[in-house]
Amino acid sequence: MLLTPPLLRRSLPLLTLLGAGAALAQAAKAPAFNTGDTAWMIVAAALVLFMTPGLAFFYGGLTRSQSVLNTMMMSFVSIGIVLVLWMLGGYSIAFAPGNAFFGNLSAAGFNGLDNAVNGTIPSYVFAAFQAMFAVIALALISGAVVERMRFGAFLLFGGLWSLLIYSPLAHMVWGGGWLGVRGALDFAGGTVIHIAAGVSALVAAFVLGPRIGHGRTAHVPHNVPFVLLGAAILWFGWIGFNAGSALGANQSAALAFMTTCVATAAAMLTWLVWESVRGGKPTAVGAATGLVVGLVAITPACGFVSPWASLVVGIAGATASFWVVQFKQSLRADDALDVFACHGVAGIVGALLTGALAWTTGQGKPVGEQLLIQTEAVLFTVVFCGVGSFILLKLVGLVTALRVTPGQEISGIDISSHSEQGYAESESGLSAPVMIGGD
Amino acid sequence: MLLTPPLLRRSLPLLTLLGAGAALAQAAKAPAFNTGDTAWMIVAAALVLFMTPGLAFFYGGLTRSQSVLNTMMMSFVSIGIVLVLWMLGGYSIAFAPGNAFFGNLSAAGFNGLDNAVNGTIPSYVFAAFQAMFAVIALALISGAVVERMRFGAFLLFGGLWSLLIYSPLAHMVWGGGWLGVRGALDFAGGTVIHIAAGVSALVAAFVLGPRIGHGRTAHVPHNVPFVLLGAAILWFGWIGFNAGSALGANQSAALAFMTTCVATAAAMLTWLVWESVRGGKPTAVGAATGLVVGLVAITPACGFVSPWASLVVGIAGATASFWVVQFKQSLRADDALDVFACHGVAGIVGALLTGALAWTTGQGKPVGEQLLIQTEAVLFTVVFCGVGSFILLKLVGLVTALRVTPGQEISGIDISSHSEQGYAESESGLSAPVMIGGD
Amino acid sequence: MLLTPPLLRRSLPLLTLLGAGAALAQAAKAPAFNTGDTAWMIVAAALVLFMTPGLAFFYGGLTRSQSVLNTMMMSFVSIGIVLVLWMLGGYSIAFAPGNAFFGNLSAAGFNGLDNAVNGTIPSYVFAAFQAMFAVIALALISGAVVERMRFGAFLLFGGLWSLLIYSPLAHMVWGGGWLGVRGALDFAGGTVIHIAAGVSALVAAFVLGPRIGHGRTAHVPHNVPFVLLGAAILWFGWIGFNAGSALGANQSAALAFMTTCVATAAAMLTWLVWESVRGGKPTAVGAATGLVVGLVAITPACGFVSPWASLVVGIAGATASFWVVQFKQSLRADDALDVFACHGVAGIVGALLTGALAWTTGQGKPVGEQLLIQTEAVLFTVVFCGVGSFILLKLVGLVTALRVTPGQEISGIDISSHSEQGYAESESGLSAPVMIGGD
Amino acid sequence: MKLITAVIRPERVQQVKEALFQAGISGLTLSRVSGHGGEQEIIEHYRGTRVMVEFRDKVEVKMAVSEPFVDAAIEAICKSARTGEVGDGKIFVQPLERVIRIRTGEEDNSALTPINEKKLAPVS
Amino acid sequence: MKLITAVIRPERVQQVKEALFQAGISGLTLSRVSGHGGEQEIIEHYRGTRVMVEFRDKVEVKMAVSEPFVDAAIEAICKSARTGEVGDGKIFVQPLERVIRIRTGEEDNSALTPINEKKLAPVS
Amino acid sequence: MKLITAVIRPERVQQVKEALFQAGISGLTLSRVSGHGGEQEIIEHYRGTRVMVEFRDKVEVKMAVSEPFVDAAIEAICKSARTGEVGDGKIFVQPLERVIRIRTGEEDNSALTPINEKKLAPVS
Ligand SMILES: Nc1ncnc2c1ncn2[C@@H]1O[C@H](COP(=O)(O)OP(=O)(O)O)[C@@H](O)[C@H]1O
Ligand SMILES: Nc1ncnc2c1ncn2[C@@H]1O[C@H](COP(=O)(O)OP(=O)(O)O)[C@@H](O)[C@H]1O
Ligand SMILES: Nc1ncnc2c1ncn2[C@@H]1O[C@H](COP(=O)(O)OP(=O)(O)O)[C@@H](O)[C@H]1O
Repeated sequence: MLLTPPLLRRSLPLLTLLGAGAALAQAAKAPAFNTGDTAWMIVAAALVLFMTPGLAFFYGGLTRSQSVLNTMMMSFVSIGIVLVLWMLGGYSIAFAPGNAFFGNLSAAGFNGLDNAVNGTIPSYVFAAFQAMFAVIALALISGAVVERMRFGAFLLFGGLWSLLIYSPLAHMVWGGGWLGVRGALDFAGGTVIHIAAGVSALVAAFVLGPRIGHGRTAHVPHNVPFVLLGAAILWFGWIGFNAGSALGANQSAALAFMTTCVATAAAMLTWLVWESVRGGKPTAVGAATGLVVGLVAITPACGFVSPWASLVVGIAGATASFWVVQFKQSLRADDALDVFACHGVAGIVGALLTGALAWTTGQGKPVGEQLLIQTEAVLFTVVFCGVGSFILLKLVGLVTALRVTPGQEISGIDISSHSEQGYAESESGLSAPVMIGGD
Repeated sequence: MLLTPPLLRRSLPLLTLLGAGAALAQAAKAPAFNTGDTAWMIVAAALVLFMTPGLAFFYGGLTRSQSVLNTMMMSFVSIGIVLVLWMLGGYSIAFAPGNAFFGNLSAAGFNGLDNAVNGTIPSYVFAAFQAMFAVIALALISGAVVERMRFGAFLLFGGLWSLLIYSPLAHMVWGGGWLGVRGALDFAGGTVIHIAAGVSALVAAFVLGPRIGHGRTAHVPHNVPFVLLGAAILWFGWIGFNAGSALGANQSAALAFMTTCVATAAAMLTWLVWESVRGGKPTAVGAATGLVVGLVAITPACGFVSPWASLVVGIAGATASFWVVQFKQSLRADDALDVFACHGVAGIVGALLTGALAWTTGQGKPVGEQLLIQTEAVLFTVVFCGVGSFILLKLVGLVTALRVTPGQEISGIDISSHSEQGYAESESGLSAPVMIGGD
Repeated sequence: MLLTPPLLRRSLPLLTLLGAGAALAQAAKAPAFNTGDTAWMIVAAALVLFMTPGLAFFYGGLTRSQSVLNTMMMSFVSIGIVLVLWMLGGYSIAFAPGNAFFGNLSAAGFNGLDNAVNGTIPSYVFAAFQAMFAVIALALISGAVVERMRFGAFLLFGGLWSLLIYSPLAHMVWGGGWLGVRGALDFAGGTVIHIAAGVSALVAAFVLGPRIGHGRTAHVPHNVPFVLLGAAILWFGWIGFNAGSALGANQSAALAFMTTCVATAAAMLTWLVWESVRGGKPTAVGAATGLVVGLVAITPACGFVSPWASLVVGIAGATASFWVVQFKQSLRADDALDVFACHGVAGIVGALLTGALAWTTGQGKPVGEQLLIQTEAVLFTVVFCGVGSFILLKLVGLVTALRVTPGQEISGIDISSHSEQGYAESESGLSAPVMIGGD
Repeated sequence: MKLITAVIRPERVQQVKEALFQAGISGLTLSRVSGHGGEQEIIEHYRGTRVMVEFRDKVEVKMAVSEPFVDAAIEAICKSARTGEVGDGKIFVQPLERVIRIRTGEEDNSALTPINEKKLAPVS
Repeated sequence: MKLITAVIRPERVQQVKEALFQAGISGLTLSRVSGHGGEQEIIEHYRGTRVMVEFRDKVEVKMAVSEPFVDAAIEAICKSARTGEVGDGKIFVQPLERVIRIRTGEEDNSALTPINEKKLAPVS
Repeated sequence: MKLITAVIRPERVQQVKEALFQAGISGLTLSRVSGHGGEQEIIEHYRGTRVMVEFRDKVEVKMAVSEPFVDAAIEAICKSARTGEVGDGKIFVQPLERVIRIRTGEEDNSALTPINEKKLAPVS
């Protein structure tokens, strides 16, 4: 059985926050397998799995129609490649015992998880839940490189990034590594997922270079309802992401659920208000962006702050992201779908506010000290992921070209990278395709 | 801890319906925190949250493409505004102790819910679950005013409606108010949500006036697959809505789940049969409408009637709605997406049939008496919401114009209210947008 | 109470697989109602319900735009018709006591399920969970007959198929019939659902004849994002399908969840690799197809094999399906959306590999013997469903024409069968529809 | 014979069609086009980017008519498509040498008279 | 030179294209149009509203040809697009004064002969 | 007056539009078309079926101009639309007998000058 202390770290909130009567009594003895917790955690893992296709639609709707499939495929293939790598080694690097930076390979192939229990839930459920976090972290990055990155290069980079950057970082924060030991608070992955992905995305956009015509031609979302659909699926799945990070159906999950709802609603409204204030109109893309930003900002804080504090987190996160987006033209990198502005910036704001507001539920160290630790964790993550992603991309660039050719980019990456188009006119129509073989 | 009797009212079915052996024994003592119930209720709340974006697609697909974003935005912004207001005061008005009509503000800001338990689940989960009902009630109304209501006016009206109409009504039925005390049966919100929204929608359509060209030009759904997607998400989420209203993973939830499935299936088939009988064809919009109508009709009844009775409820609800839709042209109001015919009418049929059929599971008072109480509840709701909404709309109309200008309406409300369009041709295409600033 | 041994058959894995400490102790005594298991199973049933609309999008995106509604409607109406029939008799035929081939009608109308418990969950939840399997089995078949089958004929065939083929087969495998008694392993329905649907689909395609122009004109997916959306919903729902088949929130569910994720990811990658190897590009339709095929292949095996073995199942299933698809042109039948190649073939591979790999978790009989039993079950299913569907279709063909007219087929089945179109140009546009009456 | 091509506002298609019918012209071919002329551009906003749409949706109506119908057609279009605001569109008249009805092979004027299947009436 | 414009049924595009190729014409420009002529309207139903679609999907095929090809083109289109039902469409022939190939600046007849990149063959 | 119809690559619409403006031509009507000429086909793959797309997306730009503008227009289009690769498109020039501005009823040359509402400037 793999029930070693590091694996329990993520369930700590459970122990400290548990509520009334009976529940407390139960928590006092060693945690035992519990069907209610297991039921919730299977569902939570399924919800997080569903987030990545949601992201595919959020991103896919924002690109032009000739690139929609490539954009979506980067999310879908992230599920494929990360799940397999997670089994082969990623899980072990993140959660097996090891040193301060990464775990050893003793749990490779999910060795030792069979019939084991982690806290109150089966170890397989824990491993699957964590797998979904690894999946979406990679998928998030893809938003920065849409319409121009070679699919093979993304696959190679993605696999390496997941094993060499994501898994070690997860180990450092949740798997028994130094950041967790230092006391950095990250309830559901603000640092590990959002700051990491946001910074890596910015670096990737920088290394790849801007899209052709960037800054002159406008890139207009081809299907805003898809953006809204994606945002809705993300919110729905994020309940699993945040409340599931309590690792059980307990008071901590209940708090995380509530703060997630409040912060997200507040962030959506905040974004719309800023748009109106700036002389524009409240937009649908703005509502979708605002709500996703709110989800990002509350992620590290959700189990640590009160509902009132979550209101603050949502408003602050949305405000920060909004203004970074407004001035993104001055950034040298063409972060096409604003991954850095949405996930990086809101993630950093959320991580810092977690430190500043954890007192509202009586958790964490004294505010000053906790804030210092949070800042340290943020800075470390920015540097680690920034430098790491830069090196990986340069390495991948040695093996294969990172970008498609300009011609392929102009006519849309879907045809050149996937030999297919997102939408077909009716077959009897103009661009009537002619069959040339059963392949 | 906020565990006062009124808050328990909604969990009453739990106590009366509990099944075999062990479960009964457990129910005998005071209910304690239970992970299984909590697991189910977190998921149920998430499912109900997911319904509102589902509604956005159901409604959005039914409008023309130039209004799709405004239609969807009214649902999305309902999530934002109601969740925030629910925290600030809506929850307290609905569920805090108070008089027969509304609760006091003792639970404003979710005061006192931290670590508290409501029945067998954390109070935060109860509050969040109820929040989602408040959200969708408002979003439902938006279907009547699409393509012409100013976005700001909708926001203002929506906020007031939620606080001054929805929350008091919820208090009267579930929060310890007079309707609940009288013994009105409403398992999952047929009265509180569907009749209330349906009637308010009709009033709003009347106050706003018809769309330009209503009755002459046809308004054809621009994307029927979106309608089906929305209907599917609604059904999926409605499992949480109905079975979740048992407030636990118990026999009552099981019954509600089963009756929800049977009634909805029957209603879908009924609608298709009526379409065929009337000389037309069974349509996809009809299937989607029929299933939603079935969900509405079974909502008040789902935990109170047997599967056989639910078949009756589904067939009756769909039949009533179908015929009201056929004669809607003779209504003076342009209830664009048939909110009244679908939610109001089916809600009323469901509420009355709940009274007539609760004996099938041995619940409720004697049929005659129960029917009387149900009728009373229906009539009160119709008058309360009808008059209340009328007054609110007139008040809002004093502050701001309710409608966009005719020119804006003809060219589509999306451009004028949100400065964006739902679908863009490829950027290299005809309507190639030109960037004019990083704004 | 209906708690007879046959009904427990599907919960057997629960008893044999239960994990650590406390859980085992609990399993030792007779299973009692458990809220955690109930919570999970309600959600699992809801997830499986959501799969069928997912299938509607998976299939709908693959057809041409003039047939999208008919394609989707066949899935939606399957929900309607099967749920009602399941209550009237299907459930009883499948799960009531009876002989080796079908159950008697003692549980018709869900007689006896009220307040009853099946294993650790309410009987209604069990019946609803199983209902969703019956629904999707029929919906799967529709993929083979798209763009040409009369809607009424599909309804009639579907109702008969569900009662006379699906329910008996479910009885034979899970309801106490001879295949289950022989020891055939089918964790979540590889035989009962996927092989049955795949073979019936092939027969239906054969009986109906090919689409006009099949083999000459190309049928290109009209909306690939819909295909991806459908695939994503299918995967999400399949968690309920596979892990739910453990009938509780236990170690068996945890294992099934994990193997489902690993096999599906591996199958998606496998399909993309084969596409690339064959000189093409990795496509989005390929990714969607690969992941669905992986889900199919792991279905019978998911609770019986280790994660390593699930990797093998995913790769083998995708490989087999891929190559059958490549040579489908040589099949005489026009199985339009490759139901046989995806569900039939992958289902057979999965069923056989279940026999070959069940030892990896120490379940099943000795490999050779188990393989023989699996082969027998597969062969029986192929013959039973093949011959049965053929007879049913011929019978239906006596009552009503099976196909629409060639003219209707060419101009798209949506207009002729449903009097509506999937997508409308803006009303002020070219094909401006003119209202001719309130019906 | 002349080929008349009119570029009009999409919201006026219905009126133009009816006016043409009254003038005795019922053979038409329409297509969606995008026009650029004197109209003001539309501004859209997407996440911090301000975008200008220079082309407006228009509908092109094309009809082949014999000489006596040319003026009637132009007048019908002008009356039914005019709003008085910039952007009402243009009418172009071009020479047309031959017209062939594919179904019968008939040429020229006899190719221009439509043979009706049975028709339905809209609500008025 | 003439500009030939044919309005045909969408399901006949493939046949017309092949017939034109055999007649030696391979430079074409197509567009989706909506036609109104003698055909019956389509009725659709949406939740209690009966709706009539008066315009039918058609495809417009436009080709510039030099004089000797005019009759061949017309014949090819008529043969390949004819079903005999109302709604088969029309062919219009207009005078064409100049043609310029943008790539080279070549004018008139020499602008009409396509220069082929390598081509693929369909299954037959 | 002439009616100039140019078939161009979609990615060149912006450049062509600007070149035409500089040549003093600002009344345009565009439509999406599909072209077939000398270009190679695109191959797509869908689940074991190889498919060939023979037609390429093009944009048709139509403008009515008075005689003095014809050559300027042709030159502007040729310069701005040329890439040198097969598929750059063609320009067709046809006679135009009458032009009517629907809004005012003005005819011919006076119908061709656009009256501007206020305009916005793109970023350069
Ligand atoms: N010279 C032209 N050639 C072709 N189309 C034109 C020309 N001038 C205008 N158009 C078309 O007519 C439409 C309306 O023209 P515009 O100048 O905006 O308004 P108005 O005709 O009322 O002055 C334009 O959108 C364009 O489609
Ligand atoms: N006078 C016309 N001018 C332009 N297009 C026409 C004209 N008459 C017919 N058409 C086009 O030809 C199509 C077929 O014409 P229709 O009268 O329906 O059938 P048929 O040519 O077989 O008699 C119409 O849908 C329309 O697009
Ligand atoms: N004879 C023609 N009639 C009408 N359109 C033509 C003709 N020839 C070419 N075109 C159009 O011009 C486009 C480009 O022609 P193509 O022969 O491919 O290239 P190029 O003009 O560079 O030789 C085609 O896609 C088609 O739309």
